[in-house]
Amino acid sequence: MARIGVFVCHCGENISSTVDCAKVAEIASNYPGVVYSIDYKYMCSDPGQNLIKEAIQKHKLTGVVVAACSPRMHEPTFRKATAEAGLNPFLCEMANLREHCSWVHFREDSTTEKAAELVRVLVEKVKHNEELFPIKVPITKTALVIGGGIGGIQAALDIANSGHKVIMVEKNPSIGGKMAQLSETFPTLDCSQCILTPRMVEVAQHPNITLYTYAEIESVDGFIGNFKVTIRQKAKSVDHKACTGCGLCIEKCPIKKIPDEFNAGLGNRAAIYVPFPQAVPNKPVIDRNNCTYFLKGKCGLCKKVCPADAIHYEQEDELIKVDVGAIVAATGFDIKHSDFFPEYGYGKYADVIDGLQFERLASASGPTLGVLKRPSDGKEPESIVFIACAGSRDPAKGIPYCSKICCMYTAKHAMLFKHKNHHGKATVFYMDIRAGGKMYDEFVRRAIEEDDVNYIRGRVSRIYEKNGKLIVCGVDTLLNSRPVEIEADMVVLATAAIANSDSEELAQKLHISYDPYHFFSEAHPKLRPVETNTAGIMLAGACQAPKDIPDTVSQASGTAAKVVALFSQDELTREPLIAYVNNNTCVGCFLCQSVCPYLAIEKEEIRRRDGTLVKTVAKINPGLCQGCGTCVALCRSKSIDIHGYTNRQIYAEVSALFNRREYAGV
Amino acid sequence: MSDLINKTSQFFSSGIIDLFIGYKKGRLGEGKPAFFTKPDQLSELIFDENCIVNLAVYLRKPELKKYSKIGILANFGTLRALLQLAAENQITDGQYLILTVADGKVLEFANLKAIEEYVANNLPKPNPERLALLKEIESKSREERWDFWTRELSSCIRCYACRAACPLCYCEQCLVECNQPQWVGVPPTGLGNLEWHIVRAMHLAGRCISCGECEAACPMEIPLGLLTQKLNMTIISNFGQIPGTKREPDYALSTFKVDDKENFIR
Amino acid sequence: MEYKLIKLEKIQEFINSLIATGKQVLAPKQKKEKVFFSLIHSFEEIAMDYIQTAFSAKSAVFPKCEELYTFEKNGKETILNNPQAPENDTIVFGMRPCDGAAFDYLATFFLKENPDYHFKMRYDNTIFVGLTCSSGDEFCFCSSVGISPSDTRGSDLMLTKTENGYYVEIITEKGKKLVEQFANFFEQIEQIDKTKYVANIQKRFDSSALKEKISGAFDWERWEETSLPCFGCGTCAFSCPTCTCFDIQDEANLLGGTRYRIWDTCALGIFTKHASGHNPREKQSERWRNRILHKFLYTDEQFGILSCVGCGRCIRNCPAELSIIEQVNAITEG
Amino acid sequence: MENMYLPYRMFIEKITEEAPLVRTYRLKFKNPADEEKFSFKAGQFGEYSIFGEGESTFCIASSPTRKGYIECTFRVAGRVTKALANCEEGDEIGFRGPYGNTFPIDDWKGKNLLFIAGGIGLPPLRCVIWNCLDLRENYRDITILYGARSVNDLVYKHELEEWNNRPDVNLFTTVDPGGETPNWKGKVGFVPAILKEVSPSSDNTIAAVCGPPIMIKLTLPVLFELGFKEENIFTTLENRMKCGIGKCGHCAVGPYYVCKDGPVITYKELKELPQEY
Repeated sequence: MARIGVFVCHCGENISSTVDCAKVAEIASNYPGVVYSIDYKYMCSDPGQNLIKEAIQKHKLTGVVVAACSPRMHEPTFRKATAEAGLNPFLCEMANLREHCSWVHFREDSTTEKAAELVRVLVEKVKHNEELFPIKVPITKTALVIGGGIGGIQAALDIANSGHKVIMVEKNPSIGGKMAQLSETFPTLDCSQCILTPRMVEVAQHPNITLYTYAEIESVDGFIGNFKVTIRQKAKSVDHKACTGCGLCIEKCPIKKIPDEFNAGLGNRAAIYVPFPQAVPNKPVIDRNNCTYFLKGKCGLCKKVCPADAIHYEQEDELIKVDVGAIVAATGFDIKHSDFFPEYGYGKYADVIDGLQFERLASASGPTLGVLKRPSDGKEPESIVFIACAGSRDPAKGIPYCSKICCMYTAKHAMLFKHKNHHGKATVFYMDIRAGGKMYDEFVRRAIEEDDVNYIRGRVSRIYEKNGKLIVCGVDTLLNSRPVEIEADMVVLATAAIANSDSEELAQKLHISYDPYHFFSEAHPKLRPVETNTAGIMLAGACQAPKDIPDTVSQASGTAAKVVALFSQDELTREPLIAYVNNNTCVGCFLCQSVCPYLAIEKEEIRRRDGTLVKTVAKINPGLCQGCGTCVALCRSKSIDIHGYTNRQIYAEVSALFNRREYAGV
Repeated sequence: MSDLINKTSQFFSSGIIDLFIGYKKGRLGEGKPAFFTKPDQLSELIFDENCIVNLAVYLRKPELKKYSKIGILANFGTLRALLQLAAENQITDGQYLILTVADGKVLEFANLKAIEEYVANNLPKPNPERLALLKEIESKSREERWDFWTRELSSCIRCYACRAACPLCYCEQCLVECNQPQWVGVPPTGLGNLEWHIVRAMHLAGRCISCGECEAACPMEIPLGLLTQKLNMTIISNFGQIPGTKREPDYALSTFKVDDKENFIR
Repeated sequence: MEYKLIKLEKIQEFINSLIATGKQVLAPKQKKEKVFFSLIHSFEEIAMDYIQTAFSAKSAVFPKCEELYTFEKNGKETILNNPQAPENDTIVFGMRPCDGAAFDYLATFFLKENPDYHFKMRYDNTIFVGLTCSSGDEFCFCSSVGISPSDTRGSDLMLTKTENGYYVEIITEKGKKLVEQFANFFEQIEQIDKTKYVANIQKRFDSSALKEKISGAFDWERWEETSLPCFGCGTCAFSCPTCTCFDIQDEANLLGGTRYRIWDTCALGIFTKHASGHNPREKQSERWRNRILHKFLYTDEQFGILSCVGCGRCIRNCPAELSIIEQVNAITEG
Repeated sequence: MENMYLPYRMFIEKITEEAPLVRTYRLKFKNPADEEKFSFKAGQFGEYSIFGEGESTFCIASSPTRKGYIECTFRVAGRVTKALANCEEGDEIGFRGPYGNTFPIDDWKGKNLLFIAGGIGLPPLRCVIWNCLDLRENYRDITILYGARSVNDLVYKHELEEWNNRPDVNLFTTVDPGGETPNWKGKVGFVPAILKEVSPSSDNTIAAVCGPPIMIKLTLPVLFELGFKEENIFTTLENRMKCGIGKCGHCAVGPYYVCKDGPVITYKELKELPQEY
């Protein structure tokens, strides 16, 4: 027996300015099955909700249609009210009059008519609604943090300090990430390593954190609260338990001329190496791609000299399976290198460097021990040109976005140069100065005003070499686009921040979406900025978009809070709007299995009481299913359906639309 | 033929099979399906190019459950149907003894992989007459095509012989029998007939092994195989997936590959 | 009984006049490999030489899809309407004597008890013109079920092709009226001996042996084995001139619709399936058995008539080439 | 001649919730002339229509002695019953019938009557029970044994109480083990076991049995043990039906059409039929 109540909301004037809400309520009262119909100014207000609750009880309603705003906005509100009145909350549906009608049309009779039709469609749907109950899923209270940069470190420490286990996976031999490579940090100019390394040590020593360095994610299965992750521990060729980190092996290694990643290629390292002196763990790994033993099968010097017998050439990659309840992706970013820029010489001028290289030159732990020496000849530069927006905000280069950090680090770089060489000439070419942030604009002003950095608004069109100098040609757009030519000893390009080259692959392993630039997508840019669309997978730091350290750290803490909130429950409650299989009609062709983007379809054996197998049918894993409906569309025998959006419901809605009748005058 | 009969009767006598599905001589000399349960019946067993019925259609009969192992004499369409059925989890490797005759020699397939190889090496070219017919229909204007199909399909009596004859129509509940909601109108009238044949062709797109049994079974002489064939050809040309050639699922309409680029999702 | 002759050159004019006066003429017409009873618009469309049509002409009185009534929804009221009766007479022209016998059976089935409104509406409006078989094939077995290839049962007029034209037997009043209406095409003639124009249809099985065995045949152990090639397409029943089973289905929207009856067959699994999922005839062999026993036993018990008329369509149309003749012989052989 | 597929237009006067997904509708004729000519006997059934969804077959559950209305009790199972369940009081539905044969209650005069029902099998017997109770003087002892899976699944709860309170009815109600509630006063156990326990006399007694197939299958041996004769055991058959008048063929069991030769049948007759029901 359908006894439907219709509640038409004015939404203040949002709806009532173009829709005659009273009329919609009146028309709806004539729909078959509708026993109560009313309009009200604010249905979401307390008195509005009470109207619904009272009507449910007084008129013994079996279904509720609230014609108001978007279900995204107030469905929980009205479902809660419905439940409070004793009716299953899933017997309440919303007709979105505001977004689908009043906001997009003028006030006319047909607008009211459309509103009434929207209500009628939902009335037909709600007649087929069924009582549904939330799904409970257990939670494994261990988090996986992918990436050991400052974002990962912060998230891991916050989660671990709340008492939950954390597994951290870092693909490099040491944690620390990009921040470990920086010299000083804006806007305070404090030493990057000084503030970072204590945290790295804390991670290594934390009883709740298990750290896998030189490791990658092999595969991710499962669902929120119950992920099954396989980690590939790449062979380090060194037994870190036995190794004392004495460094003898590194010293004796005959292959020493390998460009050093940590120093952005400005220094060299051995084939067995520790990335940097403060590395965590501070024990070496063998770079098999460059090691003579692995390339030619002989050498073995390191093994000979190792006093701890820790060198194990035969070590193999190991696959480690872990169960986790939440995953934090904190894989950071990369930068475009100077060879991406034809106008700046495709990287052929050694003294045209990128920002990260400048950081290493300026760093006390860098290849020059903090003395600014230009790569070509080791001379200390007298004049440096900094070019902001190298690649960023340039659709022609395929990077239309702003890399966010460059304005600030360019000002910092200019300042660091001026501090080291008071007579030096620092010139910055910029498009706009984006220094939004606490103390940020002041910082840039200081560079210009106190440190006398010459800021030229304009783009650099070309760089060429002449008599050992780099000639930087550009225009000054503030001076009637007058061409400028500046002689420089070194040019620093603030190259664009980009996603890691393997980020797409990782996103696919994690089943999370990503943007056209391969940065990971958040679930909602404003309201769910740290979560992804895949429940239980969160984001921290520059893997989502270019970010500076303060933003990364705050997002990491935010993500940690989400993880901790998830772990504060023993069971997860999920909306039951997921697919289900009719065992009677399923023939087990499992073509649905291949179509499911969430790998939510499993096999279930139907057996008789005596144990003989009747058939194998599809089974939906309620934890994994996101209710997308792809399997429903594919299933030939219509053996799969979705709770809350059953074929019957949708069919009822659509056929209502095709069978209009004037109810106005009835 | 004696080779085939000898081999088959050996399978019986050694207890490997207790039912053999093959062909015997039909009314016009062509092969008609025959079920052999004893070696002495095998004298009637024949196999030639006129044995066209797709025997895979019988494997879903509950009557066959009581046999411990069934042998099947497979023509090319049957072999492809068996592969497709395996890909769709309807039969398992080793479940049946599968024979065919090629160049006068009896071939016994050790497993589905062997069938896969055999099929890959013997895939026939599409029948030029059929292609010409398809081309002729394609060359018609939209209105003419509409007229053509509404006229042809108006004679459909919805006996579903096309479905019964199809080795890949094995659903326990066909969509037309699903009445909540009633997706396809049951009365054999214009719209319902159109819906049924579109649904049938869609459900076989990317799965149809082109055996032609649907059209052969149609008592009303409707060229309904053309619909299936056209859709199937579209799938093959767009995705390169040829149904009934692989024992693992390879279904264009359901395939989600991890290396699929998702740049169309905004 | 009266006898007429219609000359070969007149038959064409006769048919065309029938059409011209607005009668719906259903006659054998070639479609690809087969011959179907179709609505024809001129005599040329008729295939006069054929052994058997693929389907019987039963759809003239029992269409594949027929309105039982229509309904309109008006608020809480429903308005029900009877279907429109056909305006014009239908002439089934050139049907074989086995089909005539089948129409006789259909009339018994539909009209004897609980007379069927829709059937009657069409039956009363239809004139059956039979055509004696001058040849048969190996699937014809009318003689085995007590029907001769020149049987006049169920026909209003019976035509037999002779050297001089079509010899016409006027069987019923309905037939007589038609002849009178188009009297100028017919010539008076004396009764002739049809024998030499009639095909010799061999007996395919022993009907008395069958009668003996069939009543206990439900428990016969070879049903499963003999029906194995049947994959349940139902073509035998759909093309059968005496199969009458139907389904009732609505086609409607929120405003109204039609309740139809449509052909159905006991060959299909869902025919007997209960809402609970229980199916009294779970296997194809059980469904096959039901069909055979219905033809040779059940209607005999019910009406004293076999409902198999030996037209042979089920054998000709069967994609698996199952033969009702072989089946019956298997039963009689035990 | 009448179009026998045209239903009477009826409206739902009253809806009673009997058990989960089981409802009783009291239906009245919209057209008084229809009511005038309509009559039926105990055991007959009808086709109930929801226009646009189809027809569904159930027995008339009310007694012919109660004039002016008919009642049907149904469980929500398929498309039509679902649509039927969506109706409310005052809504119109179609009804055609009555169809089928009847319980020979005239022949039962002067006999003891034993009614055995399980679950949703009571509605077909309720009709004949009330019919006999309304003609109480015609019959001797009337015993009713009714079982359901659980207390909640018992239908006609208020009538069970009424029968229980009548001195001229022996009512035994039972629920399957585990289906009882703390204040359940009836028996606990399956119907055949309770029948054995009650052990009614078969002498001059007619038994009418209706319920799920498994119940009937296990109850029959007990009845034979008690001495009941095959011809004195009645049941009603339920096959898939469409037309109700012996035409569509769905309900045919051999030459027997459940819709016109049944649904009421004695065990003796049932044994003669092919096992296809």
